Amino acid sequence: MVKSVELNPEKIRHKDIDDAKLQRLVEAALFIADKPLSVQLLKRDFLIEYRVSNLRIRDIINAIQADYKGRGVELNKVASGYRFQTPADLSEDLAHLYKEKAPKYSRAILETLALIAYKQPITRGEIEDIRGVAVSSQIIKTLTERNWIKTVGHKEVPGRPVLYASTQEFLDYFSLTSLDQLPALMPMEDFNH
Amino acid sequence: MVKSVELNPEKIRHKDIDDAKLQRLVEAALFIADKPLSVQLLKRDFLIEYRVSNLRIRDIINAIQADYKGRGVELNKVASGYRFQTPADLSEDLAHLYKEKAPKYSRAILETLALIAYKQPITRGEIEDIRGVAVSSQIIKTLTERNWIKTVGHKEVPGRPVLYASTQEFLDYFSLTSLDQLPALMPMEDFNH
Amino acid sequence: MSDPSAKAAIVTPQDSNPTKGVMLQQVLPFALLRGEAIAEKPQDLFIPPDALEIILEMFEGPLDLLLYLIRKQKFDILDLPIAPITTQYMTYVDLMKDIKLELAAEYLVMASILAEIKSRLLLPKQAVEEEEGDPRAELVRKLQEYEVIKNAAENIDQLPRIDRDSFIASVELAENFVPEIVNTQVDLAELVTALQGVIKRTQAYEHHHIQKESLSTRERMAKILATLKDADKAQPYYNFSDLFTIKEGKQGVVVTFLAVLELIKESLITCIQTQVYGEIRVSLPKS
Repeated sequence: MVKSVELNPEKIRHKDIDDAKLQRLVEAALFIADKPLSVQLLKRDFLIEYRVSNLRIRDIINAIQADYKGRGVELNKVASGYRFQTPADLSEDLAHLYKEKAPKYSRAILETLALIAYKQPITRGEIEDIRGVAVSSQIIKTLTERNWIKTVGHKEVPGRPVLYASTQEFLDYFSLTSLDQLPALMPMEDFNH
Repeated sequence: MVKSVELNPEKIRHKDIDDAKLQRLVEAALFIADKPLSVQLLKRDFLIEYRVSNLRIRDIINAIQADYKGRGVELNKVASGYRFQTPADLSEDLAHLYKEKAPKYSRAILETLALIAYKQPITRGEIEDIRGVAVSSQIIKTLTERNWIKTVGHKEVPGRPVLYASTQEFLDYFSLTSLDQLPALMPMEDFNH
Repeated sequence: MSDPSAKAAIVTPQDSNPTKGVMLQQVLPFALLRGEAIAEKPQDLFIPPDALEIILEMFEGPLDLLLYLIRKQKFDILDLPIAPITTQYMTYVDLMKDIKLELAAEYLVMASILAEIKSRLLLPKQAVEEEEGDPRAELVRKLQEYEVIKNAAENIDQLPRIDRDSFIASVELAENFVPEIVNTQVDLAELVTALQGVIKRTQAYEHHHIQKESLSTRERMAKILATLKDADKAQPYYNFSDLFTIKEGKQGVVVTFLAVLELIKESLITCIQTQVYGEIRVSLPKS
């Protein structure tokens, strides 16, 4: 039952607590708190009835930290106190739980991708010439991270711009076995010239 | 940099994982999940890249349960899976901080809930018949919003009234694994006349 | 009507078990009725000495009230003394009406059921039993059934609860955690639409066609460049003949050849022949 602990002054810091119980209580508090807990907060919110020194709480926290070394969670000190966190090396495996939808691709991205697919190998400058607007680095980055485009060399013109081409993943994604399976476009300017 | 982790079919269940790493991963997953995790969910959401059997996951869970015996939190099995929660003997020390979080439920709500839990599937009319009073829509709404009851069909009688049953969340909330863990009903004496 | 002194003795609504009503001493009025204190307890009536309206509001309905009366006076539920129970029940119902408590219709229905059972019990015993057995049977069954549920509800209330008896542990994710990004889905048609958009904007409707051959050539161009790029580190050139795959047949050879020509034309590769009729070395242009 929930005790409404309108703690009267006599009940504050009057009880003794052994190390084992103190460790369990601190561990539980750290796990159920929705924010990092400092020694002061632990003492005020979870241990108000007990006679414990800050030093003892700190020792207990050290003991818990040692206990959780190399496990699935670890006790870390952050600016406002201590909190349990997953270790950094598990992040990649845990990523599967939280899925975020990437934003829909803009027209600029789709046009760039289409030009690279149909006119490869092609430089950024050539894409910009055709589209009539600058191609942002973010677009190239997005398509590169998606593994849909890659660089295949440099064009031997002043500045030696990078040449882009589509990748095998690009073909796989669209279930194509080769580029000539891309839908033929009807009236089409020859962009090369 | 945001890494896009696009799982292509080849990446599913292709990696081996040793027991130590598996235990760390399952432990972390259970702590960060916002609901109890079943073996199936663990496998589907967290261990998708690994080749692991249900039996092995179950063994790992048992090992974690043993590890946490007598500590500040324990790994409990509830209806929809496993979750870490504080042991009963610490509740008094922890409760005063959270007392306002636990709502109190009226007798009308508890009796309606009891009827649905013990006599499911049951119609509103049948509940009213046993309780001898009308069941307000507010009661059904409260129980539905808490995800404790759900409709499971219609009774094939005139008016086709909705049939209610209890949910896994109901069992989870009361830390039960199945309906047969509900307290036994008091025996009814025979009216022998 | 409600006297503050009576209110003081009220059982709080949270303390919802009416059986907790304590029998008070005669000093206090046992109830307030029409503003008058009733100091004496009627002979065969048990009414808790606490403020009536609050107590009455606590009943979950007629069955709950009846059960309360039965249990309080230790009546045998299986041998229900209908006459006194009816009298007491009616007193309560009258009290509820008197204090203008909103009386659920169910209470009046129950009152008529009780009256009916009572009247049937007054009939010669034999006649009744031959017809349909004990007239109390149905009521007793209902009371028992309700009591089972009332008890079950009390048990559920005692079960350990999250945030009351147990708290769920949770931990934060590591700082380097990044959620899995579900990539945007793109349709091939979107790609075509995008390209057609570009074409329209260029406003150059010279009726050129992208032909399958030229696409194949451009694909091969990209492939050759990629091959040469990989080769660049280990060996600065590729033999011209190594660019061809015999298995592709005549068409493949033609495509590769066209690709090489186009690459030379666009200065994307250089070809060097070190001796007459010797192997042609193809490489990326030196910067």
